[in-house]
Amino acid sequence: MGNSSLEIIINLAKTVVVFLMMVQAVPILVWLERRGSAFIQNRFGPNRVGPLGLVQLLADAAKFLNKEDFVPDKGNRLLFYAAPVFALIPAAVAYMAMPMSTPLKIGDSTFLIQGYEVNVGIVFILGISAMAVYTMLMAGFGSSSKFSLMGAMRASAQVISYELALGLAIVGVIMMYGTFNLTDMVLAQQGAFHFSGFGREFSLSFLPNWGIFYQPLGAVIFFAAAFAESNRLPFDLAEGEAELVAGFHTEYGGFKMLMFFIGEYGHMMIASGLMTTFYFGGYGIPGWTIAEVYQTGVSIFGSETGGSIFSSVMHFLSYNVKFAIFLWIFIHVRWTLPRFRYDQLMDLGWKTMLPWALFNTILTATVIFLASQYVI
Amino acid sequence: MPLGGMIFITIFIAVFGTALIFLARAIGGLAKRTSAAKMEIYECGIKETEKKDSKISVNFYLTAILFILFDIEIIYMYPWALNFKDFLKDGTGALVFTSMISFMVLFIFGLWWAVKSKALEWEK
Amino acid sequence: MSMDTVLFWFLSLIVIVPALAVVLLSNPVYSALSLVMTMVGVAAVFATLNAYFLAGVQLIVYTGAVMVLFVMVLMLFDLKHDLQTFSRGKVSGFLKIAGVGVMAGLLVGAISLATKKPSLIVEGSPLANELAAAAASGADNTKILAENLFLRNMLGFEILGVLLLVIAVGTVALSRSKGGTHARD
Amino acid sequence: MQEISLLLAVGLNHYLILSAILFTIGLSGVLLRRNLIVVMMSIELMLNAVNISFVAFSKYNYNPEGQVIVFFVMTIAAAEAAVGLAIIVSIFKRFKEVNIRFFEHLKG
Repeated sequence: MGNSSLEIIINLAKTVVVFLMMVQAVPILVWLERRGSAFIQNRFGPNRVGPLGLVQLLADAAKFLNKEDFVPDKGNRLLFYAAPVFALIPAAVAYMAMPMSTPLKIGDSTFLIQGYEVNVGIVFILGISAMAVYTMLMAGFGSSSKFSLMGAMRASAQVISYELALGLAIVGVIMMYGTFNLTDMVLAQQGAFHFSGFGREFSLSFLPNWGIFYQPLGAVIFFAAAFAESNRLPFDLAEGEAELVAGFHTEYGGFKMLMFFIGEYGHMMIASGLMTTFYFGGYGIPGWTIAEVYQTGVSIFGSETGGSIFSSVMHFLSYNVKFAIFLWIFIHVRWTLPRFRYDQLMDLGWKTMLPWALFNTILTATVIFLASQYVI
Repeated sequence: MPLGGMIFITIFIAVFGTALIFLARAIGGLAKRTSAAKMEIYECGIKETEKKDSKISVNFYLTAILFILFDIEIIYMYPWALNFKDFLKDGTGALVFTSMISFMVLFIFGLWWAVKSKALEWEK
Repeated sequence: MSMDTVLFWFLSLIVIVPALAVVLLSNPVYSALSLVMTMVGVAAVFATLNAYFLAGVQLIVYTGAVMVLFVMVLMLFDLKHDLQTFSRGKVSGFLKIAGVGVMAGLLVGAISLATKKPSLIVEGSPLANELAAAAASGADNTKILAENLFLRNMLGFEILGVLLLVIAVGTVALSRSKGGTHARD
Repeated sequence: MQEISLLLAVGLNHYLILSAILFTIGLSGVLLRRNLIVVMMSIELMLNAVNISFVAFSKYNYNPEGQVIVFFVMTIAAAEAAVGLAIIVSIFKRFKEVNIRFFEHLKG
């Protein structure tokens, strides 16, 4: 965790800061979602409270706080209350492992711009975010309502089905970079497009060395599976209003409902962050390597600390631009595509995406194998 | 692995979330029992019926069972994928590649069988 | 008290208290959720033992797959409290006593065996030096695991592949089967 | 002095004792509980206890075989849970009961 007690305290405080950043991003995303949907559907959206309706979400939060606290008589009170609290945990704990910028070096101390670094990052994130299923099952069982239970069952069956395609799409990425560590992956995507195999070197100077150019099929499968994982339209069968009222949170209202939303947006953020890190160079800036950014910072501020701060800030901005683009795609897709039927959803997961992900894995393995064995 | 940080943030979020729920409860108050129907579970306004026999399809747990089996096969591919380039450098690549391809053939056969036996069919 | 010591005692608490709850609580859904807690604790214990990849696999396989299946089946059955949680009668009373006896025996055996410290270290065993180096630096030792798994235990790996296939076929057939001799209706 | 060093110096013994306690809890669950599903969960507990001691031996004896075995044990455990639950579900569908006391009917 660090050497001195000061570093330990700063590292612990950092995790809290990252968590609060995630929670703070949710009102902005909800505002963006409502304004965006209004823009797509030619409506106004929230525009009364504050400039552009920006304060609307604060007003909503205040309203949620004033709602009376409802538990159905038949329900299981413990599980009913535990589910929304538990909804926050997996998303936040997993997001902590996402590298958001280059480390900040101040004096002798080094601070990572992420909650904590996990050396088996991918496996850790997959394992922790798989625990989100329990939230739905607890909520569905705790409300002891038919709609809730049906929604929970559907949602969990959907999430676990798409976890297969998600996990298999990542195998190609791991094979390419040869590491589980997310920071190492980002560093491997620096510079211009180049790879060596078949006894010679290939390079294209105008393309960045991003994973998307090596794994286009894997990226598509990963992104589609990530939609299903975070229960977003077109895969939000769990809360199909037409058939199931609101799915596993039918009985919830007020602040508990809001906590479910924070969890759902947290999963969206994890998906966007992973997409950025695996396929789009992480925090790297295309055409400007980390060392060059650092040198520019040193020449501007005249000190190594200044260069380090400059590099951290620039890469943090770069990460957040990519991150925001993926979040916007999530929102845009939600308001443009209709919902699947349940059997179509399961067919897509098991009979289309899983075989294609398998094909992607075998293709990647074969190409890497041939590239190392034969010379053209 | 920074276990300390993980445990810390987990406890922090649990406390934070519980505090939020209690805050909302303190401000909003408990639901007032104005009528018996209010505290019932929501069933579109109809009087609730006790569910004795759950009518949840067996397909859900069949999906979960198949998920476990395929998930483990995928987990086996992770250490293999991690080390694949090193295996190739060491000269054992061909052997490891063949073994994994035969493992994947088993995987494909299992998937094909699950599809063919209509274990993954849902009512339309 | 070093950080590792505090972690160990905290984690053993996290592992053992929910494990007791699994056995003692009469509502099977609570038992299952306590077992999830134990599994997460065991994953953390693996991480303190430098088995990082196994900790992740424990999370994915146990908490993400096996326990989801348990909880789903429990919810499918919609069981409330068990009418008769624990077994009764003379035979089961004897079993209880025997269980406690085995517990005491195992504890004493483990402690006495371990304090003798037999030298189990295989001198010059393959990959042992690498593992020692990885343990010293706290680095990821998954590559060593992979080398051992795919080069030295390839037969076991392939057999497990066949086993998983057989089980996939078997469970589908089992849950599709109809009829039988004991059908009530 | 003995107690203090036992508290402070965590070594192989501690992990083995943790594993033994967990195994015994699982065993008593198998022996005492009457719900088939809880019995299955207790079996999972016992397997986890064994895994802890494998990994502990692997670390303190610098032998990677221990981790490979844990990997295999996890696979077998998951497969066992899948088959066991499939059997339990088909029993439940037929008898509407998961208490072992009931399965004396299955004799002969």
